[in-house]
Amino acid sequence: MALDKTGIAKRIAQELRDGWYVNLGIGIPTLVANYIPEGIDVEFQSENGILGMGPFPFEGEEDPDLINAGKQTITVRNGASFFDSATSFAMIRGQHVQLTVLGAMEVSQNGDIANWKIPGKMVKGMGGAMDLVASAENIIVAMMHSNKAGESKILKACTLPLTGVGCVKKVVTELAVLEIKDGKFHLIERAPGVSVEEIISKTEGDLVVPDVVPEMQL
Amino acid sequence: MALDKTGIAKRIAQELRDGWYVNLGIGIPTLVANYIPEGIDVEFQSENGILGMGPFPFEGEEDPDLINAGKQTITVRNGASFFDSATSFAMIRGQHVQLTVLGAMEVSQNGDIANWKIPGKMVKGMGGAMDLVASAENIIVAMMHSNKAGESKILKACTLPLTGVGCVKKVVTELAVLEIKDGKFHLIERAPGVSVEEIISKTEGDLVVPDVVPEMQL
Amino acid sequence: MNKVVKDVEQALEGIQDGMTLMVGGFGLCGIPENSIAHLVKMGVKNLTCISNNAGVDDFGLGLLLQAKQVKKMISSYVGENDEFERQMLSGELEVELIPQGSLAERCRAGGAGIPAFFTPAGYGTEVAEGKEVRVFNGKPHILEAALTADYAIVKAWKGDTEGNLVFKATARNFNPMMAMAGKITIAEVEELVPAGSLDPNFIHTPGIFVQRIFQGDSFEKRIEQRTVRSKN
Amino acid sequence: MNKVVKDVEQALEGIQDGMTLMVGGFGLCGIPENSIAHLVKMGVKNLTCISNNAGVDDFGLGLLLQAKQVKKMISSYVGENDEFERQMLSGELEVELIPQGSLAERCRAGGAGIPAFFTPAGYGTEVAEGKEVRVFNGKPHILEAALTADYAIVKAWKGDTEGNLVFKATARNFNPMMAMAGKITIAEVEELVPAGSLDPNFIHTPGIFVQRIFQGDSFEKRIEQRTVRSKN
Repeated sequence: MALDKTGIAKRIAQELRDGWYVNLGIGIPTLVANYIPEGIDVEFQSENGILGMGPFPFEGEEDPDLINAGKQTITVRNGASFFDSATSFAMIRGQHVQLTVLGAMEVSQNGDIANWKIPGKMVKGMGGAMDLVASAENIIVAMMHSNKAGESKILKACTLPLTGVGCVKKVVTELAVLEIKDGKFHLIERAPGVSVEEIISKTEGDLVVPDVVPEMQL
Repeated sequence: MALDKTGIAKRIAQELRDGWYVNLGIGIPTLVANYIPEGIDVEFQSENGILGMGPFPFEGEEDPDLINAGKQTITVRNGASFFDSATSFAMIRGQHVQLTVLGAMEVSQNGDIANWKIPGKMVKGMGGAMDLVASAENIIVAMMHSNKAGESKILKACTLPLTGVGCVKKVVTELAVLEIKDGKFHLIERAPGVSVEEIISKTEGDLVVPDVVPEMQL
Repeated sequence: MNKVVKDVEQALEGIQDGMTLMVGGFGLCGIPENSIAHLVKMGVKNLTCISNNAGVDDFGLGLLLQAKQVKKMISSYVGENDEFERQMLSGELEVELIPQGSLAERCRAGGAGIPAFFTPAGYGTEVAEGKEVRVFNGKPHILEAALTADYAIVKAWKGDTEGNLVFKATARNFNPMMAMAGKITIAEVEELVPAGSLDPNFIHTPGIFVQRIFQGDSFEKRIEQRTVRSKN
Repeated sequence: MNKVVKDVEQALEGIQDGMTLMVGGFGLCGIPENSIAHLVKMGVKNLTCISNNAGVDDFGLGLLLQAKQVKKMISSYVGENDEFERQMLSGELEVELIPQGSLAERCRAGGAGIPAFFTPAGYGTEVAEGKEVRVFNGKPHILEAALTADYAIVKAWKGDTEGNLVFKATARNFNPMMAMAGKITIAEVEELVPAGSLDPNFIHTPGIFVQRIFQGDSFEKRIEQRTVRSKN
């Protein structure tokens, strides 16, 4: 069965490594913070200027001066720090953040990503996404395999304006974990109960399928 | 009579304007802080990372963590701030400092300055001087008219490695106040009792001498 | 060096039609509310506003958009604002979108006398169009230019009479860089204190970057996305 | 994320002959004394040291120079050190002199992923030789490249177990930028405190830039130019 958003977040959480600083984008990526594997110590960076983000505040304890990049009220953990936007992106551009998880509208088999603009329709801006994808050594895209019209978002080439080129290494969807290597998608894992055929049929880009495709262990 | 170092500092202090942030170099420039005209509020910046420098500490109250760019122990005034070296030079390069006063080995009539190196002999480094002279809109050089060998330091062209090009606007020596304009030195004032002839004889660079050269009022 | 002005009216004196303003804040967090409200009252028009976001329809810079005072917005993210989207798609409003890190660094550069720098952000995208590309360490970068403004308007938690500023939590965001990049920088603070009250070790924005400072009359500090968890 | 190491020995583990080190401090102010002393003990050689100054003959980086452990110094000002001048003029020691502001900005750039930037400092001088010149706003600038180091060694006043640092007065100087630019950054602190003890609003160097932290055994904090006034 295809994963729900929580399932995608849980699978991505398995990619976390002890000691990493991690930037989580808005949407599914934010949920990853809820499923940190035991024994793993990671610290969350939010590009509006905080390291050491904690959970949402208790009702009545919201502080308008303390938000994340999704403008949500948050709290801080012991050892947190606040800094200005230039320092925040110094961390990101300078590759001090080990992992970036973000959503996408399209990903191509050479690692291009599009997630900020639909010409003539939706122009909200790229926010910090272009800096994040251009700089991070390790980018995981969390997204649905297809769009609402049922078209694959895992493409030979992106059709929407790009956010970054050749930067995505891994994609986790409700159906599969894909790695991008040598200009192709590689099927690494499938969601529990999802057939390889379904993944092939819903993937427009070139897909390398090994003989055995293990199921995700969630 | 030619001025002593104190006299040069006093004359330069007359150039201060209310509300200016000022960077004083090592040596004579440092003395300028002692002669701020009444009613004038200026703030001193030192490039190692302080705004709002106060006088030297009382004996026994020296703090090794609190020094100026000359490595001298200092104190702070109310409203002072400390910052890192990048921020300090952001202030300087970004022209937030209104006046720079520094010493020189040579100044040329097109405003070049040399003050950091005597090839094969003295190579201490430029410190912050190159940033200061390249950025400041308003630079006053405080120096002796001649070197120890009796040779003029007010030249047609510098002979030593340059610190900056075309940047010096005004020079105050023990003999005179000179302005640099249109590729020439202009004699603005002479030290009390010093003759125009003496200044002319000790100036190697082209010197424009008006009919009347007022004496400095100290 | 006393930088205190009486009120918001005196603080914003000199802002005229057609000027470029930097306005601090991220979303509605850390925005100079009192100054924005007064800009609406002043009615200055054809402004170019450099601000990470454009507020919401009825708060923050959204108020200036509603009043059609803005000719051009330079931002990184302008969602959450229907009137903005309408004016942009209809062509009434000129919009330049800049990656958030490049926006922050371009403001810092403007204040720091760095006319241009190379960054990898935006290479291979629309953002890179017309910009010089150069490869460093095998990776392509684009050349980005400094940004400055006629006036920068920032909001701080505390400020002293000499213009030293301290920000609270994530309300810091773009305020320090914009303070550096304004030809004239106006700081609106929640609490104005005498010089000497703030620890010189912990000043976020040294007073040299601030030309005018005043204590704001009132701060609504609206929350854009109230997210909470229950107590058990 | 605990960054604490037991002592200076563990902190400097991995530093080898021929490496590039950044060392914080301005003159003798804010230098990592304990680490420098241990570098002498380790006897690592052929080091390239990036540091604003070179210490004095018998303190600071002067100790490494005395022991002939330094192949190259990258600094802005190296007066106050006779042994340094001797080694430099005799050609034993390679020296690259950089304007102080460019040095600070190049370290920051290295830590911030900015491979190069334009600055007016040094145009028309030896420093500009071989560097690209470009005119912005009618003023010539030169292109300067980022600096990074295998290890950056910085000294802070207080630090917590997560590597967050706070500096005192002008002992801050180059330490924060060098902390950003080290592939591995080692912080030596006067006082090591538990995470949560430092106010997150007033952290000078966020822990993300620091890989190892330890409390130094002793700090001499020698004063280079003791200047005082009398009490009356």
